[in-house]
Amino acid sequence: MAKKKIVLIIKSNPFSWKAFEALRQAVGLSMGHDLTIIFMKEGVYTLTDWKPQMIGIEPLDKSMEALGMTEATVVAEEEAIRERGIKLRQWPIEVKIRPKEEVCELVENAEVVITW
Amino acid sequence: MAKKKIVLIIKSNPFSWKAFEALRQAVGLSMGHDLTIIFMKEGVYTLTDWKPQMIGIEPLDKSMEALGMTEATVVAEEEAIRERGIKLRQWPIEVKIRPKEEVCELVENAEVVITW
Amino acid sequence: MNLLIVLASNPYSHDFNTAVKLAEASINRNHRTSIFFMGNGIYSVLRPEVKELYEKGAKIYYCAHNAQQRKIKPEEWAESSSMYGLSKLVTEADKVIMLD
Amino acid sequence: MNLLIVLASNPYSHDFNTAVKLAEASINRNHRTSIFFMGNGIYSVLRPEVKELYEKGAKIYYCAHNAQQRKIKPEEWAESSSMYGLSKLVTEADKVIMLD
Amino acid sequence: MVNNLWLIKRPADFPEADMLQPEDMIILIQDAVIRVPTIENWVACREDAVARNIKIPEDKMMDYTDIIDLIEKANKVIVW
Amino acid sequence: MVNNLWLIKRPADFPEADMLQPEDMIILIQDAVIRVPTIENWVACREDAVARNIKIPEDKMMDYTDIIDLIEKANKVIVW
Repeated sequence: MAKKKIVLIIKSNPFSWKAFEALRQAVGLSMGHDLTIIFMKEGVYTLTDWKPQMIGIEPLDKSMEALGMTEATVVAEEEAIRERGIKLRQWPIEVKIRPKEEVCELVENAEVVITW
Repeated sequence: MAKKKIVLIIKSNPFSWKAFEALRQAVGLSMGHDLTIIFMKEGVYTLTDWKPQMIGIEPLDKSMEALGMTEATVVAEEEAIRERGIKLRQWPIEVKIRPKEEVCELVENAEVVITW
Repeated sequence: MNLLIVLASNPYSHDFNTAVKLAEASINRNHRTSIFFMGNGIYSVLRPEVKELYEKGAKIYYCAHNAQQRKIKPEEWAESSSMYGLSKLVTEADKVIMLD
Repeated sequence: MNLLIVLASNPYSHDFNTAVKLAEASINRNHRTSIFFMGNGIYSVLRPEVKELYEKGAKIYYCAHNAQQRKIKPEEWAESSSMYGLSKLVTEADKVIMLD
Repeated sequence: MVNNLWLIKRPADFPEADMLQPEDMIILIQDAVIRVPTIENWVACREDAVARNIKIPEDKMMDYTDIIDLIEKANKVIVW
Repeated sequence: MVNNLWLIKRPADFPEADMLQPEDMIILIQDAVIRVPTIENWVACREDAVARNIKIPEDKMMDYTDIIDLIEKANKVIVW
């Protein structure tokens, strides 16, 4: 069966196991689908230089590395980053900063939307 | 050892298993302690005529009945009820409506405070 | 339709109730209905409501990695799967409902 | 002091991390340290961090009713208790920290 | 015809206006039924509203079967 | 001497002013470290702040051992 255009949104609960599970799921979905991962709202904190292991959470690096080897696209909402005054760290995959308007378009054009 | 003055506060997550567990805990604590249960903030919804079983949660009646047979006091914050425009149902134990000021005093005078 | 519900939510949560009620209604409309349990959702695979859904015709899958990590042993009617397995289920599904 | 931590929170939550770190620090200061697991907190009694706390000297209790309801079988070093048992632990405790 | 079907779980936690298309529809479920929105195109899950003793106009309530029928007809489902 | 020791878990979710006594103290833990309060008598859990990459003045940070020492000295602990 055909590939699907999937948008996976991480919008809540930064610094938790949710981020870890969401990215593990993203790696799985990137196999066989046209996947875009969007970080918005509180979710943009996921992309900062935080230390999951200090609070008992597995690091995200392995999933991010795996995503870097796929066709998946990673997008962060420009407004969400600006409002929170935060700085993103370097990840093993390019993070594209896009305005809210483009994020909305990506959601509208997706066939499947998964939110975390 | 001596009885303690315990205040158990239910302030969040109405309509969930938390309310059920909190009241089950309250029944246990009422044996051996001087217990006051305070409903405030969103927690006051717990005292309305809701139907836990419709959303897969065990009813609270058994715990409320058990509390009615103990010396425990049940207090609901007047302001929290007024702000939400809600009506409390009849429970097997008297619910005392008290202004915020008195609620604060109860918290201040407690030896142990448990929040839900 | 072919409906896929993915449950990653905490045990004894509103999402569990929503998942069960939606799955029931979907089965009653004769839709192909699957539930995939992952993350903290794995604990809910032990609940009797899930077995009932299976008996009514729902397909039950779970992430074996999460089950092992959380020391949960689902019964044999639940199908051991993975994130790759989930990806294939998404391919087949007409609608996906993600609860977490 | 005699410190009692009550954990009723979801598994894999911030509260679990807070409970473990506070208990560790409390043990290191030679305080009598107990953790009581109830409600959704019962799932966390299976985590290896809890066994380590037990081995360092913490007392581990759990609500038997919640464990049975959630089909969780704690290891034998964890002590089966009840809400009445919790009430007695509160009597003995100098400080109670409720996490849910 | 429904374009995107939004399942809203928390009170007053709506997707921003830019995300909603004219043909989209909102279903309030779980605790979202506590606060009724000011926008037009919404309905509420009947069981979630009745269980919480929240009064909602009869024509704004939907059974799970109705919701499943909407899910079938929608372009896609987004849980918020 | 600390009267009540408040452990605050969520950003900007503080007990109302009427509840705080002059000798009370607030410790920000978990996600509460994300938003620093405007009131005076607060500190933050060091690990929770550093793990989240939140910059907090050194004299406002406390290790778990410091927190346990405060818990010992406080009249009672209230988790909010």
